[in-house]
Amino acid sequence: MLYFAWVREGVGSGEEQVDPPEAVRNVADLIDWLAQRSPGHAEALREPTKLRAAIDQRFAPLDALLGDAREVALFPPVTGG
Amino acid sequence: MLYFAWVREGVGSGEEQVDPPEAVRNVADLIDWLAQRSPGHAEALREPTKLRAAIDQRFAPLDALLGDAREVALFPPVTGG
Amino acid sequence: MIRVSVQPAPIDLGTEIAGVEAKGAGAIASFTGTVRGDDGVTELMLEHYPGMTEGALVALAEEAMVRWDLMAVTMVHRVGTMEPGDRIVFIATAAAHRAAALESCTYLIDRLKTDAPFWKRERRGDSAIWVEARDSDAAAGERWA
Amino acid sequence: MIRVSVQPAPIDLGTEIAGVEAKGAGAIASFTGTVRGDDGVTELMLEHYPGMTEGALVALAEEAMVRWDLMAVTMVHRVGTMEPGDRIVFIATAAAHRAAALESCTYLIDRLKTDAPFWKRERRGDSAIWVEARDSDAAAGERWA
Repeated sequence: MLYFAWVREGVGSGEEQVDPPEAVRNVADLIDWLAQRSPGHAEALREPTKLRAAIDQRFAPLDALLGDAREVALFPPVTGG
Repeated sequence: MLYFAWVREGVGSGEEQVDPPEAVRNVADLIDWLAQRSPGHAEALREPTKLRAAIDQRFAPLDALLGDAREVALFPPVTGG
Repeated sequence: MIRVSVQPAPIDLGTEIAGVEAKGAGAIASFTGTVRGDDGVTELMLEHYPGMTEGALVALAEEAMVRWDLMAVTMVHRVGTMEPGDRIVFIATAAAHRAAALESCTYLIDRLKTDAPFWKRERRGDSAIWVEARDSDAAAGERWA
Repeated sequence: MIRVSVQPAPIDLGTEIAGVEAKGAGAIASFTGTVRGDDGVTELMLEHYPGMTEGALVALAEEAMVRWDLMAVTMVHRVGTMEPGDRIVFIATAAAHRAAALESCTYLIDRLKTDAPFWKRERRGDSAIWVEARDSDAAAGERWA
């Protein structure tokens, strides 16, 4: 997992290795599952609709299946430029 | 009178003083009258629709009245930029 | 020719523009975004997603090259800490004719705002906040779909 | 702030852009037109109508400042003899937001093409011809009316 911006700050880390159970099939499932890891995770991941995700460095919606993804990132909507 | 680009080359000069008669009321009249001044004028001013004009440094159509204009310029359509 | 750079170093316009002009195009358009100094911001911090960012910018540049038949695209985005007046982003496009250069430059900054993983944090004195995404940026990005 | 220059000297982008950026705007757009090197032109000569040219450019800049609420407009046009690769024209606009900067920059180059008294003569080896105005330029200028 990779976290950016205020998600990273809330979780308390920009990167962690996780091994979710098979029931975690899509991004929304993953967010719910990660939220149980710590109070910081719970707070940062409390409102999934405010989060955006990337699977293997491509933007993905909350209902995107994880499949055999190697790198998943969670972050706020982007604000570059 | 001021002439630019191929009008200037045809007339053989970029500038001349003229004193047209009262019958010369608008730009088109002026072009016809100037065309009689020399073979160069006649050739350069042969097709008035290919010419553009400015009266006192503002673009003016062929039917624009000369009034008490002090500076009239004839030239081809502009091609800057 | 595509040049993409995500860099902590200041953006050198002279070098970047010369690179784009060197392709011999007749028309070059550019867009530069700077840290505005009129709303109390004392420092801007840009975070990004290394690896994905560069890939996203190259993908946008490739789309523009095809859509407008461009001769060159340069996209440079600064990351890290900046001050008011500093350049955040520079985009330049080169084409044979001006409409292609200007339209594609608009396209690239619109799409960069929604499709590249950057996040801005603004500091005003002692307080720092993460900038929120704007609906108007989403709308600007979508009109090119 | 409006800066207009009609000059035989080469256009120095560094100086011109720094002048526009200095106004503290968040968004700067620019357009640069160069002598194309791909159609056999060996030399380009730009003639203009001294006095009227500067007035026409200032009038266009003033219109754009009002229409888009700009912080700065710079319009520089070279005259005299140029070679392939040389910059003919440089236009830059500065605004708080990108759409204003980009749209007004497009407006200014479109209108300059039809409303400023410049004439181009292209030399290819021993022959020189006056460039003819293009219908597409007239159409581009009129869409802003």
